[in-house]
Amino acid sequence: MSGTQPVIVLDRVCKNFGAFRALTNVSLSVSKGEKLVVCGPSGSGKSTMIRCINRLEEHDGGRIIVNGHELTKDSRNIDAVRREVGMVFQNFNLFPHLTVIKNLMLAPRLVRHKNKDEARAVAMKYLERVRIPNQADKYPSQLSGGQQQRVAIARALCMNPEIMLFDEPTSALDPEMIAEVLDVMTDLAREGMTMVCVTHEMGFARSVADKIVFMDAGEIVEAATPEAFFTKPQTERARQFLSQILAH
Amino acid sequence: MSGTQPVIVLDRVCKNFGAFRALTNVSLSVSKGEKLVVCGPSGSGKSTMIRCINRLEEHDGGRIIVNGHELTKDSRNIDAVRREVGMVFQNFNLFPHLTVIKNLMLAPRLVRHKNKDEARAVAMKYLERVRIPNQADKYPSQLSGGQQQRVAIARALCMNPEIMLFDEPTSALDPEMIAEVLDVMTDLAREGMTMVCVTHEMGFARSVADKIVFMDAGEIVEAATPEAFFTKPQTERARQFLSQILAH
Amino acid sequence: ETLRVGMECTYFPFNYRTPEGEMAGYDVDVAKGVAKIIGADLDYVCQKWDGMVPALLANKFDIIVASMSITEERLKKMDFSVPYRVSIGRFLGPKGKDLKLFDEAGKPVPANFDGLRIGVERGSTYSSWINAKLPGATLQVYDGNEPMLLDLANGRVDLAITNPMKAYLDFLSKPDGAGFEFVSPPIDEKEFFGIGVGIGVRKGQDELLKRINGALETMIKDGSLKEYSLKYFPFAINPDNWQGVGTN
Amino acid sequence: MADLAAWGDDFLLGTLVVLKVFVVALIMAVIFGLIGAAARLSRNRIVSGLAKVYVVTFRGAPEIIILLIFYFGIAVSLTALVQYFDPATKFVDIPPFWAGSTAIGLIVGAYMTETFRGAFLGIDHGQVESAYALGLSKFQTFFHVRVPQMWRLALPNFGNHMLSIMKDTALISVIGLEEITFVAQMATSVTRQPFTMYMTVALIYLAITTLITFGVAALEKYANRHLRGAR
Amino acid sequence: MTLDPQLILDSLPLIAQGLGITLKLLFYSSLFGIALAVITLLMRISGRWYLSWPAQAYIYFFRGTPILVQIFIIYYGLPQFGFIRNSILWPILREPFTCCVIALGLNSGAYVSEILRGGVLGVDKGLTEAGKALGLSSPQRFIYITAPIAIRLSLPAYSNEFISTLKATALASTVTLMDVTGVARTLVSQTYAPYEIFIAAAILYLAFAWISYVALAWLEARASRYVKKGN
Ligand SMILES: Nc1ncnc2c1ncn2[C@@H]1O[C@H](COP(=O)(O)OP(=O)(O)OP(=O)(O)O)[C@@H](O)[C@H]1O
Ligand SMILES: Nc1ncnc2c1ncn2[C@@H]1O[C@H](COP(=O)(O)OP(=O)(O)OP(=O)(O)O)[C@@H](O)[C@H]1O
Ligand SMILES: [Mg+2]
Ligand SMILES: [Mg+2]
Repeated sequence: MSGTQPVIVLDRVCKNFGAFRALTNVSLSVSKGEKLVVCGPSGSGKSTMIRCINRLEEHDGGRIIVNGHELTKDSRNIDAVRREVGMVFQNFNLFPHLTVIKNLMLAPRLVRHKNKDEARAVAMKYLERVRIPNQADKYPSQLSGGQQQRVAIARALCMNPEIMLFDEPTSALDPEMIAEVLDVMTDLAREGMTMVCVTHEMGFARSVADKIVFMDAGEIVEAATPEAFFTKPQTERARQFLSQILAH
Repeated sequence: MSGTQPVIVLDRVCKNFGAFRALTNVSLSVSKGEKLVVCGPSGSGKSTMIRCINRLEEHDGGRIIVNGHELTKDSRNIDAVRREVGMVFQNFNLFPHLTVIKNLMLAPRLVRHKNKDEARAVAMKYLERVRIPNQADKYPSQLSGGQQQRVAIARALCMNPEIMLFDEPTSALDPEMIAEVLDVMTDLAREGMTMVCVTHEMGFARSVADKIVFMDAGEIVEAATPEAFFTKPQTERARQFLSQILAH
Repeated sequence: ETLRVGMECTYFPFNYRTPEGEMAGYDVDVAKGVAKIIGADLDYVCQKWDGMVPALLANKFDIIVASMSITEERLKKMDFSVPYRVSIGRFLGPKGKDLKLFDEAGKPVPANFDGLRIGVERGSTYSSWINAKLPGATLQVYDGNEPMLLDLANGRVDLAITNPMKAYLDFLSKPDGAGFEFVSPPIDEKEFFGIGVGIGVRKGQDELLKRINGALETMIKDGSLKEYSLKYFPFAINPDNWQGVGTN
Repeated sequence: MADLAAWGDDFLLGTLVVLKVFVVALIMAVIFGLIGAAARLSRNRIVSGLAKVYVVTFRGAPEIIILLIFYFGIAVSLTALVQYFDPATKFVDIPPFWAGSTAIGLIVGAYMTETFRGAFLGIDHGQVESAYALGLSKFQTFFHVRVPQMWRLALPNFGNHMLSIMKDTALISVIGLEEITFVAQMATSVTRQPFTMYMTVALIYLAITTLITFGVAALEKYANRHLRGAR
Repeated sequence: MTLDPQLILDSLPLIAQGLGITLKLLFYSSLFGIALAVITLLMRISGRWYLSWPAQAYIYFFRGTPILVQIFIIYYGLPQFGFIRNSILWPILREPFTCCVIALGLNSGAYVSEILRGGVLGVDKGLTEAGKALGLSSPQRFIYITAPIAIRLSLPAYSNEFISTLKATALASTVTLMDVTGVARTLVSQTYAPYEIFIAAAILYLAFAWISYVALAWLEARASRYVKKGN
């Protein structure tokens, strides 16, 4: 299902926090429709990398090109990229003061200048897709974690993004809820969405990913197909990591 | 390694919280040097039972005898029991305003009237035993969870207790840290300490416990050796519980 | 014996404090003169005008020597000595505006006061007079004489009514008051302004009152009072030989 | 400026009065606050109800009204009270210094009541339980575990209350105590320079409140030393 | 000389004549304070020093000095300068009412600004990031995400500040206004019964503070609807 034209290109990207180097020469390319899973120990720079892709962090060196726009200080490029890239966070980050449907309608109305009815129609479509159309008028705090995360995915989808970024979307959830969210993500993957996903759900990675990237200490240590990565990891660090993860 | 003379006896102990009955006719006896593991679903009364043993909760019916002292309203008995029983909590409950070493020295100085040097010597001895002598002058907030829990164990040991109570000592910890703490507890068990331990760490229970008590809805449903309990639980409730726990 | 004397301490030139911290003024001289004769020491207590009588009644001090007029109203609550100076009021206003406030006979023309803002001191005899005679005027009530004169100079009030001796010395004869003049004849209706200014004491202090009266009479006879007033004014203001200041 | 210089020593004396009122009122506020907090936490309904009335009243009524009631009223009540026991007494008097300090102490004490109560409740109950489990008595637990943590929690609010006390001292001019606001009023009546005089007062207050702020910040840093480098 | 409850009751309706001015003062100065607070908040978070410093200086001055002194500076102090009396602002500064509104508003603005800033800082950073990721512009994020949440977070502190402003209006009596306290003080100067009359005034303030408190608590509960679990 993966195409050939690259929609995300990272070329020797570096990122420092003060004196601390969080990313070192990270190079990566994701083709249209490809599903990339990123894993690695805590603090290895996974979130930082994914956040650089829609410029929630500014990289300090190297180049990042998303859908043909290079990310620089130029705010027009940033806006263009953010309009085409959806993101789902670990903590959902739903707007607590808005009902579910209003969470979904906000960005289409403000950014895409849709009118109320159009925005509502789109929102309901995606709420159905994530299987909770009946929760439209609740506030986020009235939903379970899994429901909240599905709303967050729907919210990103309402902007019709070309690419979806997921940063550990299931790690704040209880086991039963993890399954709900992974199901929705698997559906999305099947439909051909380009996805970059930080996750430790190895079952999901194995069944969905086209490529797995393993990071450690700010660097990409291995990049391989799921079979290759799980059956014969090339580096000691990856082997260690896998043994820990799978021991659970 | 288990002796024969009982040091903790619970005889038809009952405990109500208002109208809610948290313990119903709980009877139990622990011999000197015995290691008892208590397990059961959430809300089954495990904490309540263990807290009754050093009278952090007052029981409403039945009798509790610890090391020959019956627990009644008489505060002299309570003090005697508390001096002989150490307790480790789920949330460590270290005193945040004192350094590690001062956390350890507080009770020996105030309760055992040791002088500063004696108290410090004892504290250092137990810090070494839990393998963090070099953290003596840090504040609890500067330690990892596993280190904090080991300090909490050392703090209890400094009072030279006959008996140690543990209430889910590892459930607030990350996986790597669980191992550190269980190691220390296994050492303690080997040295012959009498222990009552609420835990869901079944590996630990299997290798260390002399007896496992399974509680549900405020009652003791099963009490058996680890082999018997894990291989052929007598009740449906225990079977269910075990299948859930071990599925993780 | 020490007598505590209540006064405003900001009522130049009757009672005020010099930058050196000395109490000075006509009232102060009178108080000192009385004290000398009856053989008492003085303690000065500064008190805002509106609280003067309540403070006396609450025993904050023993006598009032604060240019307080002897009125029917006040006599219900307290006793007064014989008058030690005259008590009259007079309006101040900007120069050169013929407002026709008073007719030939020296009676006020209430209609011409309508809409004018008049400054008075809270709880003064002047405010009672205006309330009774000039219902159409707008009263602006001050805690002291000084802020009132400040506001007259600043144009916040159109007229102010006060003690003409004070106004002459403290205001009209100074650069601040250059643009202002008396715009009424002296008003001395006994019903409102009383029979003069006296020393106030609590009821039931007949012994003290007798001694004070004796002292005042002595001072009137031997000319001390006249001497005091000549210290501050170019004319005498004690009741014996009232000359009618500022009758133009 | 020459006028201001002439009043310099008066301002200095006034500042001393302000500081004296501040210290006395602060001590009273802490005492009333501790008593109030203890009463609020009491299981006795009447005691905690009374404490609540105290807090609501003294936080809801304007400071100046409370001050005036105190200055004029309390002497009257006290006199009646004392005369009841000793009919020979003519008057019981409260000088403005004490009336003012007590009124401010009571007002800010009401705020402190809530602060202390919050700090007391803010301590994790597990702390107390683990002290009991170690065999510490209630008394030992209170002084070695609760109090050291309580004052850290109370400190930020406590700093604000100190500032309130300091600023409330200006109100005492209304009942005639010769502090700096009153000095400025007297000076104005002679010099006719209200801006100069009141601005001087403002700057004196600003200097003192700045000092208090820094002092509290230093204390807070000290109280939170165990959280530094926390992970 | 003891307390006369009948006099308290009798004086209540008389004192209530000042309620109109008290409420008007409260209304206008709160509005003015909120407007100032929002402006200074925006200046402070603008990230530009030439906007942020003046805002901080303003907050520092008005939080560090007594409100009574601020009223005196504005009412009595400013006219010391001829250019102010001759400026177009004079018609505004001439009126004691507007002077009070200005002083109370400036004072409350400084406090409310800090309260709002606390609210803004309390908004989870993740939410603004989510807004960014959805492509919302920075003003859009502020208006639609940060502001509504910050306002809810600020409400409890604001209700305290509102009651403080109510109490501060009592100081208007020191610059000739006949608010509740002004009427009460004038009555005292006529009846010489300070105890009863000031207690009556205190009752009036307490009642109004209580009403405000209940109203604001209701508002807070309404604004917090979305926080509660409704399942
Ligand atoms: N804003 C920041 N300021 C300073 N250091 C930061 C910041 N954000 C991240 N870091 C540091 O950069 C490193 C990489 O962080 P990052 O969040 O990308 O790790 P991660 O791989 O996502 O870890 P996790 O699995 O715990 O989420 C970490 O050491 C972290 O402490
Ligand atoms: N202080 C209390 N007041 C009222 N009810 C309480 C109190 N403490 C415990 N309970 C109730 O008593 C029951 C037993 O609680 P307990 O804490 O002993 O359970 P547990 O087996 O330790 O559960 P967990 O595994 O969640 O810690 C629960 O239903 C709990 O809600
Ligand atoms: Mg991360
Ligand atoms: Mg428990």
